[in-house]
Amino acid sequence: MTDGRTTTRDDGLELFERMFLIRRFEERASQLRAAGLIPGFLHPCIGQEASAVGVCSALGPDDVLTSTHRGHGHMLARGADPARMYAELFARIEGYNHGKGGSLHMIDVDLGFLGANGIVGAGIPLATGAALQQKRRARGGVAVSFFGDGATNEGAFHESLNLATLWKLPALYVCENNLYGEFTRQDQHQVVKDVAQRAASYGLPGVIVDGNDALAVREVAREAVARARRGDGPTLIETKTYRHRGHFEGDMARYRPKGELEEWLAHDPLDVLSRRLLAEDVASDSDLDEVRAGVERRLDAAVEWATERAHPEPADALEDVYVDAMRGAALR
Amino acid sequence: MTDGRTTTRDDGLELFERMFLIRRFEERASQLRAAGLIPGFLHPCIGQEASAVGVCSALGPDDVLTSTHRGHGHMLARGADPARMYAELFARIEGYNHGKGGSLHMIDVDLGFLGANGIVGAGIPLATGAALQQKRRARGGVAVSFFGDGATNEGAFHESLNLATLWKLPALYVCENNLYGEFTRQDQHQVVKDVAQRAASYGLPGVIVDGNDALAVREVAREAVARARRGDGPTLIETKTYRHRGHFEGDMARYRPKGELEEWLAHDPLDVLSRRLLAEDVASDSDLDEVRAGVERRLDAAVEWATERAHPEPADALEDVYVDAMRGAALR
Amino acid sequence: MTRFSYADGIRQAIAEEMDRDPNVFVIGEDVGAAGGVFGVTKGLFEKYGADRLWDTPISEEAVIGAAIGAALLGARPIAEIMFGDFVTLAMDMIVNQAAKTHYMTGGRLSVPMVVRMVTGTGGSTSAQHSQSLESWFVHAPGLKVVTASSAEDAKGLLKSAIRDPDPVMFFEHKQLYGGRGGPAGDVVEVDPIPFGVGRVWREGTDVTVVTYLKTLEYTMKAVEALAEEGISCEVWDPRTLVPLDREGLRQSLAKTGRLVIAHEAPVRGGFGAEIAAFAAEECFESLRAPIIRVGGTNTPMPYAPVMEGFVVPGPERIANAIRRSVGRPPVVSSN
Amino acid sequence: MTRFSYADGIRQAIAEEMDRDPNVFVIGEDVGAAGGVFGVTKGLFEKYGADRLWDTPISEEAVIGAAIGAALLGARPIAEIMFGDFVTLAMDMIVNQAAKTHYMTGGRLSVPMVVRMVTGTGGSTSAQHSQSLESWFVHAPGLKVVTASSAEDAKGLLKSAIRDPDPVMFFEHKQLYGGRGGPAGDVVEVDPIPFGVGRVWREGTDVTVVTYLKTLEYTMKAVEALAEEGISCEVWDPRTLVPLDREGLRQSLAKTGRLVIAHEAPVRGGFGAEIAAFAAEECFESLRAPIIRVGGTNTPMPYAPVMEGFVVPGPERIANAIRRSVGRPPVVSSN
Ligand SMILES: Cc1ncc(C[n+]2csc(CCOP(=O)(O)OP(=O)(O)O)c2C)c(N)n1
Ligand SMILES: Cc1ncc(C[n+]2csc(CCOP(=O)(O)OP(=O)(O)O)c2C)c(N)n1
Ligand SMILES: [Mg+2]
Ligand SMILES: [Mg+2]
Repeated sequence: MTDGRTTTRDDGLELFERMFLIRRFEERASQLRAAGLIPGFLHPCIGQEASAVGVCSALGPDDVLTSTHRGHGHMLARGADPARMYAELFARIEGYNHGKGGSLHMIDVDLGFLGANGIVGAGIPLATGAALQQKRRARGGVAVSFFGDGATNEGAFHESLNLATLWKLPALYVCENNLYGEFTRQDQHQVVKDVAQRAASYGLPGVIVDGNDALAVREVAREAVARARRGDGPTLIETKTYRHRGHFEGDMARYRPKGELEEWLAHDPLDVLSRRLLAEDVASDSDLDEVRAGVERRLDAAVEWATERAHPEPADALEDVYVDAMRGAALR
Repeated sequence: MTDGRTTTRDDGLELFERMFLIRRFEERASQLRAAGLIPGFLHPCIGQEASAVGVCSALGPDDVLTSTHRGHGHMLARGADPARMYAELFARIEGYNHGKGGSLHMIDVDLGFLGANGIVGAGIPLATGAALQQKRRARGGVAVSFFGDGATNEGAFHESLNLATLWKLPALYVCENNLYGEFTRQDQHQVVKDVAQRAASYGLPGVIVDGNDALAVREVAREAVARARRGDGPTLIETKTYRHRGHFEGDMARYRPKGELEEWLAHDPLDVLSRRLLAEDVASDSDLDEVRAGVERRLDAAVEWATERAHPEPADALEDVYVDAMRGAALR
Repeated sequence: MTRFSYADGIRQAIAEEMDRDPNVFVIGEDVGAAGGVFGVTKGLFEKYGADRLWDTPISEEAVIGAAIGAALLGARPIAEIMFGDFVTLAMDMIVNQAAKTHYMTGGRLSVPMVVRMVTGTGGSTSAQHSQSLESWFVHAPGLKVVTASSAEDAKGLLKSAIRDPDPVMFFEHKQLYGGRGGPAGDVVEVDPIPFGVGRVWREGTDVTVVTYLKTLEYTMKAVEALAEEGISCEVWDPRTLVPLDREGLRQSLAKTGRLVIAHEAPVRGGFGAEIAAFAAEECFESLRAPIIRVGGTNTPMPYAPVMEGFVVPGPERIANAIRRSVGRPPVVSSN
Repeated sequence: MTRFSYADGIRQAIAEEMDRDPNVFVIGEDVGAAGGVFGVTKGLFEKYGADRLWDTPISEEAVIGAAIGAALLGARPIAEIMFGDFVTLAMDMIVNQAAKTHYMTGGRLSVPMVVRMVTGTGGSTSAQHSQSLESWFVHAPGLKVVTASSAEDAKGLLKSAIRDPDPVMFFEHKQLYGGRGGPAGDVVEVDPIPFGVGRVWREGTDVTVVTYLKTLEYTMKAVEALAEEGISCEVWDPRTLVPLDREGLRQSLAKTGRLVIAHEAPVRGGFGAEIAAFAAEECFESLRAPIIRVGGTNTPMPYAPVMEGFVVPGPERIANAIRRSVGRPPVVSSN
């Protein structure tokens, strides 16, 4: 920004809105699950909103993404409709996956959101293949893979980054290092402190960024996207962040050292951004309040809509196994 | 050596003998295969003898090893009996694996040689587990895994080194970088020039050594073994070497750039050692000739013995599926 | 009253075998300090320490590989695969390494390892946390395959699995555990249960129903209802799919002449096919009616509870299969 | 004379589909510049270049994953797994990702990918380069499974597989290729062969023999010999195991009343079990004799040629099974 500010009002509020939307989507999902509306797993990404929003705000319409079990934030950051997301969580026909996927497998094809994933690390090779096809069709699109610190110990991570560097694929590998894989602290699952160090194995840039600072994340993501579009290959980005909740809804996170959560709460990504917007006089408190109120209204409507959607029929379970099922007859 | 020599006569000749044994074992195996005595695959390690012998000469009796499809050298370097190896290659009952394994699966339990392996990279987790048990039983034993440059692109490599560093396992990961994985040159399968660079991902030392210099290899192996025995964890050693032959018997290696083989032939590991022994006056030409003649006699006898061994019965195929087969009855 | 859950059975088997043999250890993701995602190993870490319970990174291939490597040196590892679906990441280690080692080495090495796996559907965990993959391992010579259908069986079979000199795939149904979080139950003494001996859960004369894991529960419900309709069912649980108690099954079929097989895995290529093939080959003269397989639909597992309930065969579907087997019309719409 | 080998059939199918559709590409280890370990893709790299033939590092999981990811964006990748045994390293990608994607997404995404796999025994390649794993994939809903038993079938079925919108596992038997190294054969026109249509290789009235891949060859030898003994065999090749031509098989069994299934994979849990179960369920009234499965012994593959020959069912063992099926005594010792 030429005037010394980090961003503009519109931009700043848009980022804030996305992040607040994610935060509140997840908080409400937690309540909705407790209320019995959501039957399956939930892995809330509360605390990690800046990473999702920072990266996605650097992308264009042709870009595609893969995500993880903790994927709501990525999907919303990409612009997905919270109403259809709730409908999917409620297992309704009009959910994103017609009630067949749930939280772990949600997609939005129109947004190039190729899916959450129930298998740790599995989105990484898929994004790599998507990047390969992006390269083949040469329209400048990139592919982004989000994954956690724990996922970087899977073979899929290693093999994929090797492929991507070898072929100079237009890919972003975004490791959201939230310090834990399930109940295991990073120092109990790998010796390296920075996942970005692993870039040395493949010969690609490994960048570390404050994952709770959406603007900082966006900046490194933009550079990586530009690099990818130029044909210079992939980048590994490590966003240092933290999940405020347990691994999944129900986990009380007793494995955390005392004081750790408090430290991170003091660095809440929503506060980091809002404080900056206020300090730089980019937006006012009432601007932010308005955004917040808008999000609540939107989520009210989303929940209401989703709650009213129809449930699938039991026998719908037989559909969608094959695109070409030869009318079902031959496939038993 | 205090007198300025790199080694003693006994030691130097022993190293030379082992390397020459491997060389001639492989050359004869190639002929024996052509003559129809060996039915399965052969992946000759000619050119890589110094790496195998250098590492194995740094080991003690409690140490254990895993190997690859190119495993004859490792096994002979560990002290295996060439006669029983030929018998296995000839698929005879008295072969190391009773004719059930062949080249790809050969073992010598007494020597802690836990096996060649037909799956690229698979020996790495196995050695890691062996190192775990070495640590648990705390007798100072280490576990060594040999593997190729190509194998370092498998997930198994990555996951294993992460485990081993996390748990400070007494393990040596020896990458014999012979510049090719099958018909693919290293620069076509990974961007990094040195596999040792991958150590950065796990936080263990990554050491590069001239893999055609047995004494140099032994030195780095000794350090790594000492480190492991001290409880300081694993080491990744990259031995830079070259296979003189094709990937397997029958491969004419037309994918090599012109002149490459010749360059490496000029740095033949047998010559490197023998030249040094002669130059330092540690051994004489006639010493070496004697060693050579002894090896030939030993291999003559080995081949003869192996050729005379009995073939298994067809129905032997039904044995050894289970240790406890409940007398075979219940296992259909 | 004795409180003794399936999870208790497993935990006690592990503890008692750890007491008996220092070579026994547990290895897996969050199995130690956290006590396992299903609480199965809860309390063991405090008692036995880090050298007996190895918490690993998320690296299924290396974890199973490490268990095998340790077993090659005489350890008796119990590796855990958190959800059975993740075993797809360790198939090389299990099938190309563990299963074949004894054979490839002409009997000179062996792999006394247990792989414990959470299997089956429940709670809308959807397509990647619900599979029942036992039949893959039945088709991998060198492995033994165990399915534990009750708390006692879990304890007794796991003890045998740990002592077994061969690699054993041990399937635990997630709905059988009996709830995470509660206090540990009472200790119940159970001897090791020999492999290859099926269990008759109910005697009967009209139809033999072969079933195991959670589906056994549904089957028991079904056959109780059918008894009132005058259909007498023999419920036969193989307990170990490999080795299979062929004699036990043969005897049951000689008596009933009819065979229904019920399991949660998709019918196509499932273990029911192997049972059906065995019967059609070796008990053909006994058979008086077509064999019927009741199983999961040939679909992945959907998320929505209504669809999940459709995919997994429950008491109704099992009952109707049995009715069909004895020539009776179905009751209510079967899915 | 036309020279047209199985390898020619596969190579031509790939080339013709690449000509037809720019979205088709090949990906795998040494499939490009080197032309494949079995020479199957020889010459294609020179003609189509590196954007259509991707030589990969040794990274089976990422290679299959990359094929899937590309397919999600509309590509039609043909991924090669060099030896079928190595597919164990990519099971998550195939079974948890490719097979389930269409389903998990409620039909919104699909994975039009082919995985070509060299399968079966030959030349003492021993335990880790010889497996026949087709039945695993039959048990993974969402996949189609093809076994090509002749040069024409290989070409026609592979064309269909490449055009198919779903993930297809394509099994090629290593002994059928017809030798590496020779010059390419003649181009023979073959139309895409629809999935789900079995092929009658020989008509007969006494016994239906279901078989495929290399075992089909052995079966043809066996039944020729048996014809002289007055036994009339119908040889039926499913061609696609999923979808299965149930109608075709039903008709054959209605005619013969006897069923023998022969394949190279170990009998226990093999595809033969599924065929036997189908027959015992749906063609029970047609069956006049016990079903017989002839397959690989329930062992890993040994190295020694004499043992290898014992494990894999050959003409003699197949012939004796057929004799047994019609109530004749075996000729010579069968293994
Ligand atoms: C292959 C596989 N192994 C284990 C699990 C169980 N699991 C789900 S999430 C998770 C932790 C993942 O940690 P990380 O990658 O850091 O992501 P985070 O949960 O912190 O976002 C584990 C072990 C799984 N889903 N898939
Ligand atoms: C999992 C697996 N993939 C592929 C192969 C086929 N293969 C055998 S050896 C080899 C090359 C291995 O290269 P490298 O690790 O460098 O060892 P080298 O042969 O050079 O000793 C390949 C691809 C295999 N055996 N296993
Ligand atoms: Mg994490
Ligand atoms: Mg190499």
